Amino acid sequence: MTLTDYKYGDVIHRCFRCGYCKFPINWMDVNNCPAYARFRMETYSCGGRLWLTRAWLEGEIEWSDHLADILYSCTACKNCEVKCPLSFNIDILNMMIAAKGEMVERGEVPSPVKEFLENIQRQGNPYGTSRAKRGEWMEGTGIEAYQGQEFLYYVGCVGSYDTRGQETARILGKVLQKAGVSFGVLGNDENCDGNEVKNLGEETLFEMLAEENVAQFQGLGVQKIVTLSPHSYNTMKNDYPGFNGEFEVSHYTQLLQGLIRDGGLDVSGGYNATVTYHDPCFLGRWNEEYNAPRAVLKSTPGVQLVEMARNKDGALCCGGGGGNFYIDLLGGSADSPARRRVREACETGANVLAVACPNCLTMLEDAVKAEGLEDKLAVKDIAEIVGEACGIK
Amino acid sequence: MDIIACIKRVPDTSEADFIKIDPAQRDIEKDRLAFKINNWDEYALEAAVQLKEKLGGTLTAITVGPEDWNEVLRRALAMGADNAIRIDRDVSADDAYTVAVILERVIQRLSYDLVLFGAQSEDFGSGQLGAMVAEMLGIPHATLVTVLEAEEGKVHTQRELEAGTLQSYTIELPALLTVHTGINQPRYISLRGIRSAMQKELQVMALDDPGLSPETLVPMVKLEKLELPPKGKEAELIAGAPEEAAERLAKILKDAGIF
Amino acid sequence: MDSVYQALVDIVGQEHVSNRQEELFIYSYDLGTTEPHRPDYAVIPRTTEEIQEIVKLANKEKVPVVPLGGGLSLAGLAVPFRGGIALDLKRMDSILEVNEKARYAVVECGVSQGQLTSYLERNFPHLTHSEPGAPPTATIAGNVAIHGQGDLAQPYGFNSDMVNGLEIVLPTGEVCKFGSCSIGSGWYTQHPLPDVGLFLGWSGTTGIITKVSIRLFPSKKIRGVGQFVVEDEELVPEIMYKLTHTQMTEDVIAFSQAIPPFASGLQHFTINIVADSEKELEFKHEIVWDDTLGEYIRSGAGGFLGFRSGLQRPQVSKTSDWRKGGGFEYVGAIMPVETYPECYRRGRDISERHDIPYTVLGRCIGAAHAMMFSWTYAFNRADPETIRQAREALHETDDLALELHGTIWKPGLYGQKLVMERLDPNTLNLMKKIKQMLDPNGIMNPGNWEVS
Amino acid sequence: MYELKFNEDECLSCTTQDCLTRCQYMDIDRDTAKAEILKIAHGEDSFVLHDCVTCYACEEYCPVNNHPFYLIVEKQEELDVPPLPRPLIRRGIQTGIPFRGEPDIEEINGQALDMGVFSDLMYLIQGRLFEGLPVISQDPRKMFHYFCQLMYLHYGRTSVIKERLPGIIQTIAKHNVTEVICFHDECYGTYTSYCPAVGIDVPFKAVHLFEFLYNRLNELKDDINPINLKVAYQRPCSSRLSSDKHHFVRGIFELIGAENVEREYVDENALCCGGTIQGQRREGSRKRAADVQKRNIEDMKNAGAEVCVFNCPACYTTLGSMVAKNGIRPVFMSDLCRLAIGEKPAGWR
Repeated sequence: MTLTDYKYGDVIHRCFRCGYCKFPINWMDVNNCPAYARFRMETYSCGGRLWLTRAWLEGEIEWSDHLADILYSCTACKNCEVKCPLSFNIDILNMMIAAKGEMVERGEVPSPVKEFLENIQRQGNPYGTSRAKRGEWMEGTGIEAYQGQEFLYYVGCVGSYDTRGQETARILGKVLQKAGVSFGVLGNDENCDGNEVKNLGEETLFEMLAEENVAQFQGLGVQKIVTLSPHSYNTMKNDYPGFNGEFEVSHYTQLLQGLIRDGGLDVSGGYNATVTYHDPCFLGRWNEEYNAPRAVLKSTPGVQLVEMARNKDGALCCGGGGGNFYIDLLGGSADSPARRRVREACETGANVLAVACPNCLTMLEDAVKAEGLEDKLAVKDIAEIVGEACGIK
Repeated sequence: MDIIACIKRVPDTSEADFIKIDPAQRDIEKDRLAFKINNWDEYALEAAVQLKEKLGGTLTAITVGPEDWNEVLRRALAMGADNAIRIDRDVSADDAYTVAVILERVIQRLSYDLVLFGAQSEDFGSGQLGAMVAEMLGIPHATLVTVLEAEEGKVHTQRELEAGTLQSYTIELPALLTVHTGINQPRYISLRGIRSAMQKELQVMALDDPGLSPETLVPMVKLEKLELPPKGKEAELIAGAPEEAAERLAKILKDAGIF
Repeated sequence: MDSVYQALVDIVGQEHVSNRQEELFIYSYDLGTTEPHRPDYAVIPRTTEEIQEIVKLANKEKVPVVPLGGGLSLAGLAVPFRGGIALDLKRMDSILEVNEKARYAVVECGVSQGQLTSYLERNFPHLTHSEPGAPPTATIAGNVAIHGQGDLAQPYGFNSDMVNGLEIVLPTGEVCKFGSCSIGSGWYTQHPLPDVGLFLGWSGTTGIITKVSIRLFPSKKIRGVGQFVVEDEELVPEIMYKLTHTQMTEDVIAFSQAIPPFASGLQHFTINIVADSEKELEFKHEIVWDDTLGEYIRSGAGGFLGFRSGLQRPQVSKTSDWRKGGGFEYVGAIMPVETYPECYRRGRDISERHDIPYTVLGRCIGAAHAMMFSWTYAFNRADPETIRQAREALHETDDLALELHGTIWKPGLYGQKLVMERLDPNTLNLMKKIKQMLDPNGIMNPGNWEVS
Repeated sequence: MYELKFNEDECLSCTTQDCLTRCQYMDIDRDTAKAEILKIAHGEDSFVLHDCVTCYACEEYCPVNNHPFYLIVEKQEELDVPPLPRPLIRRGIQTGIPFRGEPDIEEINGQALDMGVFSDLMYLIQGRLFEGLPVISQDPRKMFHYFCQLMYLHYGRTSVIKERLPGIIQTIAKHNVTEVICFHDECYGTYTSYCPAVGIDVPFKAVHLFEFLYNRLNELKDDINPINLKVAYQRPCSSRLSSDKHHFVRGIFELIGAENVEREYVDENALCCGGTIQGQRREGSRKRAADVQKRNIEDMKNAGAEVCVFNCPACYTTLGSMVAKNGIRPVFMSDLCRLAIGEKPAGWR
């Protein structure tokens, strides 16, 4: 592909590289682009990536492993898009995804990305674990298979396969049971939601997943979906309607907010901790849901909520987006976004870092270990906090 | 340069606890498994595609197997193969020799400069097939190739031996090589690529096309029984505080003479 | 293996050096019209000691070193014209000290303008520093190194006049301190020791600033901007003179631009006024708008457009999108205020001749002692012809600035040549000697301020 | 060209001289009023031409709809008595020049909402109230093609209005709109008051936004929860051109359960937001504007208003943060209506 064939060929040169894309909530530093924070070379900033993409498509530089790593180090956290003051900002992330898409079509992606996508092609999850094990997380929970209940509880790949994700998936299931919510799950028949696949630039594979999922949901008569992961929430809410999949999608924190408010869920057991909340990108910047998770925390007795300096649309991504919870191009350093983030959480004096996303959960928990902060800071999913408050162990 | 790459389809057996032996004890149960191209064959294909991209010529991918093996050929087509041939046969009971006979028959009718195989297969892992076919074709071969460069009429190769020892050869063409992993980084095949490969023609041969019949194919070795290894002693899960656990682990390792 | 590369890795670690095409590409470019030149290495040090080691290595290997902060000069000052090491200083990003009572901050060289602004807002809301109009990613050190000005230029002058002390890595690798800090007395003043100010305005050719102490100023509770407009450009100098006489303004800027149409052919003033109370504010309003500018309003020559509380930092980067092209560059020159009318008219001519919508602006420095006048030319990065046009216009403007008895600010290579042609020969000779003495191997940002 | 329909006889026979005697900004008795309005009608200079704050109110006060305000503005131009300093007039005139290409004309064939020059306020027309309604002038880059131009009444430049307005009307007409709901009531006043007054043809029916909202709220009546807020309405100058629609303000407040607070500067006695006054050429304009604003806000406060409801974006820009500083929440009428039907107002702060 040349620049003329590239979908954003007439706009990508408009980035001036002023650097607003790097800012957090104000101008307190230039480290809110997770990839730039990790590497600090201008190549890793959003502007750097756009200029490199253009240079690559113009033939000024050659494709290289390093170039691919730079593009795939973008976590699709949307900080750049929210902070860029220029009118084309709505497309800067799409420009990145389209460039990744070009690498996908050429087959020239970093090997963990290849692995990720092939695993999804084969097993419907990035880990490459068998499809037949997808439902193992729910063993012994009494959670029912979906058969026309009010909600489809969509768990997602991380909740289904990652040990820590599974714990959260189970607890959320129990919380929903306790609240008397009518819901069911797909178990082994659940497939990847495709959100990361899309952000990795594998458009066709994403389309296939979306089409298959929409067909499956419709076949089962699903109308309302509640998701464990903001990633699933995002794509089902915003992308699936493009595949004729109009569902009422909510993230579980939104559902819990309503249940607690309306008295459907008794959290009087409380949770005694000073808690700081980390906004997941796909709930926050992507869908501007900053309130529901905070409302849930605030309505849990005993929770003292303190904010990190970067919060809401200024939150620093955990570094796990854009498939990076698996492809891990940002790990391995004290400058890794997840480690920066847990240090920031510690600075608030909180002893619990609350998350609302299984990707963030695993990323940040690993970071707590890497930073040696286990004694000071526990990473908990809001589902776990609510679970404890309503007496689920 | 005209290249032939021989490839096969294998079950994805990355999870050991998923493997069960079928009642006849000749094969594993496959109904819960996903399938993929043999790992080594993917490297062979990539090597072939890279040579073709550099030097021109054609690339033909061949497999011997039943219909659902078409998927590995589609993959080869998506990667850049020009032709794909499947010899239709259920190979589950075949030994390497049998398959070699079939491949030799097919290959000798084609024009080629170089034949590439994966060094071995993930499922049965005999590592014999390439060498057998080379012998049958009467052309030179090298196995476990980790470096491959080509020029007019010959290839320069390196083989990787134990402890990382490298052997270098220059081999006159036509020749056959079996390719080791690490020779390259196989490209990703996008779903769009696979889908457009669905449009490409795929040649299916019956056994009698190259003049073979089931009766003429007599295996040299016969599989008697397939079984899972006996369960070893139970693993020990070390519990306790990190300090205690570390001490315990150190003792185990010391007792085992590891250090 | 490249021995320089290996040595750099030994100094800063593998992850903080690159000789790969991607980094070399990115660090070859300025954001303005200057032609790119690739460095051989991009390095991102974290400490003064690392910088010392890098500079020593560069001397040994005779490799150029090109320091950059935000990389936003637009004049090509951080383009590695002779290759070498692009030294990105943004990892040196600690705010080391804020002395509240003596009103100064000591920062490392990579600290950005926005970082200090935000830090002060959160921790010392009654203190502020003079923020330049550049994007907030611009660095404090980079700005003083080029004699920048900010939004306190009217009461307090150039940002480089606000320097209370410096730490410098010399071109030969030694670390020097200047000002009171050099005798261990804190970072509160640059004076009165013997004047060895050899580092500001030299565009990184005499050393690398690693720490800077910058003056802070009172920040009042209400800060806002009022607008005033006149049609006749000849009125601008006298209005600036009168406004500065009030001593009640913080930033006085006059501008005119072709687009959007409302601004075309008119001279708009933005006038910052600050106060701690409504009473103080109204008092200042009266003095400024009614008593000082009232005569223009009554005669119909000038109009008051209102006052808004809250300072919005100008988003200069939007200028880059005027031609939907991601680029602009300007000539900034320090000019006598009285030249405003001619700067405007002649600048407009140059723009129109090069088919670029005109944009000019004059920011008052001190009590109308001078103004920084800028002529801005937007271009389309994807269209080489517009880049060429802009470059031509910029060169013509450099000529114009000198013709009108101005002094080009942060000149690029073309402007430097013009300045050096006119420079007092003895001064020029002294510059040459200083450079030879400080930088015997000529490694520091070569190409810039090269006296032949 | 277009000529103002002004009938001097109506003024001669007028017994009230309300146009000037009721002026909130000039203290004029009936005799003086009559003398001055006639002087103006004859093309003579009058202090009224100099002291007028251009608040439009006399258009409403005139009992016989004789367009005293349009007359004043015409004469200000004719006699070169500009209400504003020259650069402000030039700036204003240049503001209306379209400079970002031609608009895309989409045929509507029916009712549509016209955003005029407020395309960047599209966020104010979201939700069920506006559901399914086609919108013209959505693109801020093209909005000056839909600028009703009436703002130049403040600038003493009816010539600009007459020159540009027919083209604007043509652009709107190209959309084939039968009913144009005007986002801003200055547009509504243009098409229903100014155009007939000077003889410009309007090939569509203009609909006042508040009438539209009132009707929509009636359709959504079952979804309304009374908002129970004490509101003060900031009446804009342009609404003086459509005083027959002013009753919808009360109508809407009743429907949504808003308490319209009792205050002095209400309805016909409403005060100008001051936006225009502050820049006027006359001595003391800045202070005069500040005084008007202060009196206005104090009045709202004394009346116990919790919310100040805006019609005009210019009033909002001028007064919004001032009322907010005084503890009164500024909000657009449409947003207040959204609140009543359980939606989240877009501009609520």
